[in-house]
Amino acid sequence: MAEETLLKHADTHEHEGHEPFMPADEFESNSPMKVSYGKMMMWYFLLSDAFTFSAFLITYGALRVSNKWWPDPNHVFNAMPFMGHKQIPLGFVSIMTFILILSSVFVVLAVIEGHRMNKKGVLLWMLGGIAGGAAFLGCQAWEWSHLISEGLRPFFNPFVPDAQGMTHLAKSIVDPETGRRVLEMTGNMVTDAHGHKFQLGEGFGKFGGVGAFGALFFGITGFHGFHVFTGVLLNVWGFFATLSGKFEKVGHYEMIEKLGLYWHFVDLVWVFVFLAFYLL
Amino acid sequence: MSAFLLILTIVLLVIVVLQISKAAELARVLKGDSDYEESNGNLALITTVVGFVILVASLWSIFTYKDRFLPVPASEQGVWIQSMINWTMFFTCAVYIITQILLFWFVYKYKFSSKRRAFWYPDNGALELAWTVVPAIVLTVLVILGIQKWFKVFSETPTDAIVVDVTAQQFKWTLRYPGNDNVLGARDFSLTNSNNELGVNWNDKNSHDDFFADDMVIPVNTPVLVKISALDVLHNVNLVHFRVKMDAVPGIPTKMWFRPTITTDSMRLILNNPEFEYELNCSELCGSGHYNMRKVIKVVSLDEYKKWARTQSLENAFYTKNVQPELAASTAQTDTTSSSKEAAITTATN
Amino acid sequence: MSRGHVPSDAEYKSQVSAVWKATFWMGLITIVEVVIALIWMKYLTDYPRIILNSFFIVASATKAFFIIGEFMHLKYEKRALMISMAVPLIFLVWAIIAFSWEGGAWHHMRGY
Amino acid sequence: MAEVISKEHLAHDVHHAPHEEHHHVETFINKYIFTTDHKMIARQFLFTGIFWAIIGGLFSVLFRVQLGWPDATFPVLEKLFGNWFNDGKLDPNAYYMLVTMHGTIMVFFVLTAGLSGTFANFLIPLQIGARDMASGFINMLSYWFFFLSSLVMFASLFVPTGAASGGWTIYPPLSALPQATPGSGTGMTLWLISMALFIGSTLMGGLNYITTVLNLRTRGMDLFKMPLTVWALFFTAIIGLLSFPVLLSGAVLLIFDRSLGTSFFLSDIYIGGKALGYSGGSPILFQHLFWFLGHPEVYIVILPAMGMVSEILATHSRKPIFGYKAMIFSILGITILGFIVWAHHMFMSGLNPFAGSVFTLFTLLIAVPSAVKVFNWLTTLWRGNIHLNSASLFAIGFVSVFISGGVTGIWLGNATIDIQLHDTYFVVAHFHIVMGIAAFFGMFAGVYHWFPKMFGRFMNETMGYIHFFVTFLGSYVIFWPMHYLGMSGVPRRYYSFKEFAAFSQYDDLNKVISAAAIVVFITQLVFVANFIYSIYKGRKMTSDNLNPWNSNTLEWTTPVEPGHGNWPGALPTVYRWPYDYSKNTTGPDFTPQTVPLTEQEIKELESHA
Repeated sequence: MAEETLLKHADTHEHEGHEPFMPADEFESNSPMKVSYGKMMMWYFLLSDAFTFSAFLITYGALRVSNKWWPDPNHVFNAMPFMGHKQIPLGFVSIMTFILILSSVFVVLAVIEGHRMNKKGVLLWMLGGIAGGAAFLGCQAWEWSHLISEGLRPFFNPFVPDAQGMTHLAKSIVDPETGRRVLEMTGNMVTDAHGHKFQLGEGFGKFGGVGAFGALFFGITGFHGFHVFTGVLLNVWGFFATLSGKFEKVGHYEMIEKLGLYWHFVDLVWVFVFLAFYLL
Repeated sequence: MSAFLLILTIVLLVIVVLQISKAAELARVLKGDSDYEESNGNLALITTVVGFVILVASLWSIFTYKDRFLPVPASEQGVWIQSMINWTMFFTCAVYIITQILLFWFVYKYKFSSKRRAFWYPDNGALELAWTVVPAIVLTVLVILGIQKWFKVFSETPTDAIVVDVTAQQFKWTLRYPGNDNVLGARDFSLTNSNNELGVNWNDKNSHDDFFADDMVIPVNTPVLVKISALDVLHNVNLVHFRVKMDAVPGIPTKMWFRPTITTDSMRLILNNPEFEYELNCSELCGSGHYNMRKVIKVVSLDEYKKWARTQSLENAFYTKNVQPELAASTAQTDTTSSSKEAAITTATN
Repeated sequence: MSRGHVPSDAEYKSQVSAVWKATFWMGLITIVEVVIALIWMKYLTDYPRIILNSFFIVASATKAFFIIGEFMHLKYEKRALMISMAVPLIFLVWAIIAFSWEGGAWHHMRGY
Repeated sequence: MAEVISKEHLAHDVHHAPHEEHHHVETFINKYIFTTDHKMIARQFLFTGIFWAIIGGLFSVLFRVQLGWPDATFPVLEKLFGNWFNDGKLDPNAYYMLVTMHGTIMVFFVLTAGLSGTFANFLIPLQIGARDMASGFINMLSYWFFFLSSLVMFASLFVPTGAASGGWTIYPPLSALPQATPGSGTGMTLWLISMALFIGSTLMGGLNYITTVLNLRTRGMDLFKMPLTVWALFFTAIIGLLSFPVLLSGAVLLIFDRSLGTSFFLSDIYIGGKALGYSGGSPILFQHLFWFLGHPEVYIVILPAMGMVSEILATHSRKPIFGYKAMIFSILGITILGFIVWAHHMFMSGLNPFAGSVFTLFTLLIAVPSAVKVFNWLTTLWRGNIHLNSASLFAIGFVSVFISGGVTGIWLGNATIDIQLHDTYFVVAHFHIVMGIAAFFGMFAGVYHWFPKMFGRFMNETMGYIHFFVTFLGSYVIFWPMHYLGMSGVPRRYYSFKEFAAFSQYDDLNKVISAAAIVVFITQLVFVANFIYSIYKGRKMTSDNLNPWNSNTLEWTTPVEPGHGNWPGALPTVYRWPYDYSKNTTGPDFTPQTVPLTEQEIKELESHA
């Protein structure tokens, strides 16, 4: 290190009498990554959170390949609000994906405005980001309630194969004796949602299709939704903090950058949730 | 009172040690640094002696207890495992002895002396490379030998293997033999109920000559395939003398095959113990009765086994003895006897 | 980007346009994914699904790169940070291989 | 000691220091309870860790009593522990509960939080020359999450159905089904909640340690001038950060299986005369998720001990640590390999045999960096000038037990041998010696070595010697014979061996082991007594000898009782690595990191470059 920098550092040490110790970034220049500790913490937190999500998705993968049969996503996720019974595979989730990407873009723009100390710009784009997040949550709520209305539960899966392995949505009822949800069936004939009867695939019984399907769907999208929800709350806080001029006073909008990192991570996870549940 | 006394004793013991140590510490402070070198030397001597005592005792005790180790492997697979153990034993003992000797010898040899100064020796690339490469080579040998034997143990089951279906549940084993056709009847979890805990599909013709056994009887010098499953929690089928071990997992059937080489009678002669029996135990924690899931294994000659299996299949097949009469009874709608039949089935399954 | 550094107008413009460019590509990839999935469902169901799945995985990875590189700004950070994020992914890759290998083994053991 | 510290060295950086002024009001609560000072948080971790160690040790004594004297009854114990000992005899359910809680407490609460939590908090800022952790607040939260987690776990001991009793690995279905064992009821729920809080604590701690090491090093403290302790703690934090989330996922899914009836880990279960509706899950999956954490966890436990031992051996043998860079790269190698070998705990679990062979290969590779470390420690002692005291004795003992326990890892890592030895006492012997005893030795060495820095007083050496020799000999007496039990096929986690002719031949050894366990446990109480006594009455460290071990590292340049902020004046500047012991042939036999390079040294450096 050059003598000059050393001296400069020495200067910054002089006012220690007033504070018991210096702010944490005293030696930021020592950082091999040249980022502040706050951003670094956020990065590593996201790395560890990525491992949490990966564990869930790997669980999904392992269970899916270990099972005899798996519901066809194009059949399970083919509904769209306001479209009645029209079947539009991948339609609704694509919209959700676009909403989340756009929301992410808005937050990037807010970060960029933050670098220019443009309070108005930050506020505007943050608002966009929050709206996008809220819209996404709304979409997810609709999808959940729709699937629940079709009979999907964490412990029960009404999507069952026929003898050829094609996916059908079967009618289910609550067994009055055990209080558990079961398929409505006579012999091995099951009724589907449209009232058509079909023969249940071999190896499947009244407890429905692969039990883990509903659990994985609600578990993973729920955990992702929880992250989105937290992200929206954080962004709302960021919005009001900006509004109150907190960051202007501090002299930088790094907090918005950190919130942004978290928000993009949520988007990143969605890419893989989309891949695992809807595409593959 | 006795509880109080126990605690009091322990507390007093600790206080006594504390007082003695306080006095010793005080004496040391008073004496100052004058005999530091000497006391440090004494400590070094004690440490080294303790170290060597441990080394010698640990090696010597191997020979004392060797006789209690598992006897000769009673299966072909066990022999492979034993040879792997011998190889590993050789290398690890060598490392253990050399490093412990060096460690405690250094402690004594290089104890503090005010006349000496430690040798400035921060690194030596060649030396470090040497003790990276040498262990790497030794381990490569062990890995290759190990994986080779591992694949032999888990090789394809020979087609002439005798099949035993072992089902574990809290806290007992159920042994099912395929009977004369040497094919086990199919199982289906959805058929499971308290009369048919294994969920055997009695509509499958193969199940009709299957029988349950109290002891695991297997023939010598013939491959035996153990098909393993569990009903409730994890268990582990452990045949210690044959070096066979495999988890029983609910929902995922596992298997392991081995070739017994010593009959029960021969083993009794080898061990000079007329009471000896091969035993099956559970090696995976499965609840409060984990420690007493025992079955006896009888290794007999192939002829004896065949005779036994045929008799069992003819006389003791569960289907003909229990299920068929039950079916007949229920079709004849003689409800009066069905409860006793149910009881009979339950006892037989157990 | 270090804190307190105010970008010039040119920098600002290039940053904004880079973001929109990334958005465009990500949108395009998503549309292509959906379109191919639909075409496959209608006309190509007889072909091995692994072709389609490999495409989806590559496409998703590309999207992930855009998000991490452009939106999360990792492309412009120091190399050390990039490496410290990338290296742990080795463990995940191995975990994915091992877990799906195992999943396949269970499938086999269950006799399917 | 022979040399007296040269005061100039210390004065170099403190002479212009104004006296520390505290402008904020220091109350009892923000100084001792909700403190953000890393040194106080370290002490909090240490005290909580010691509390748990006593509980965990006591539990092991209780179940050793059952194993050593299976026929005897102990009315005393019934008086003390109530219905765990009905009629003076340990109940099988209570036995499994004690075994489970012993494992959980020792692995997580003592060796993870108590060991790496204490020393990471204490040493990282002091040894890299930082005023505190990057975020004192998150650091405080980290402790309080741990504290909450401890409370929940402690509460679970008093649940009527008992605490978790499915083994510390909590394999489902045993842990998922309350019908299977009473401990899988409320006790298990509390276990999972406690563990979720614990994971939160570890993650917050880890984030702080990593960012602190990367961002807050003082002037001149390059990465390759950091003491090995800091390197080890740094990698420990990374391991924790990447592996604990996976346990969190596993725990969350297990909670779902338990309370929502999902089928992640359960399938085709018939229990208590009823077939349950679970389908499609895999119990083996949980084992994979668990050991993805569980295996790195053993390195979380052992790496800090390794780091401290390296530092302590170098200091007390007055020699530079041999092969500093090799030591760092072997830690790195262990870290990386540690993440890819988890399934060697599952060779006999129905694992795909081909995967088993790959895991064997990776597993045995770990022996290479471990061997490098052992040989480097030995070479560090070679031609040293070894001062023996409680700290260095425990460090030497660490090397001995690490070897003894390490070589058996080569047995168990080999899948073929594992067929015979899996889940026998051989495994118990192996991991207790290599990660239990060794990690505890590292911890003791650290406590004895840094006690003066932590509390401004010295621990009583005589008691330290008693503590060391009894523990060292006792550990071998307890665990070495377990190898023999294992070689005879005796399975672990057995309440009694009577049922089996093959396993019931070791009454004699079991008595010896149990007796030794009791003696060693009481000796640990001597340590605790020494610890508490020395905090108040130990020999004082005086300000004219701030560096009692003549050590090179930065923590010894702080005042006797450093305030919040560690150095009253400017932070010290670092010029050299921390291992310049006996480099000079005259003068003091150590050169602290704050001593500028001599002209000759600069010349040497230049000629190298």
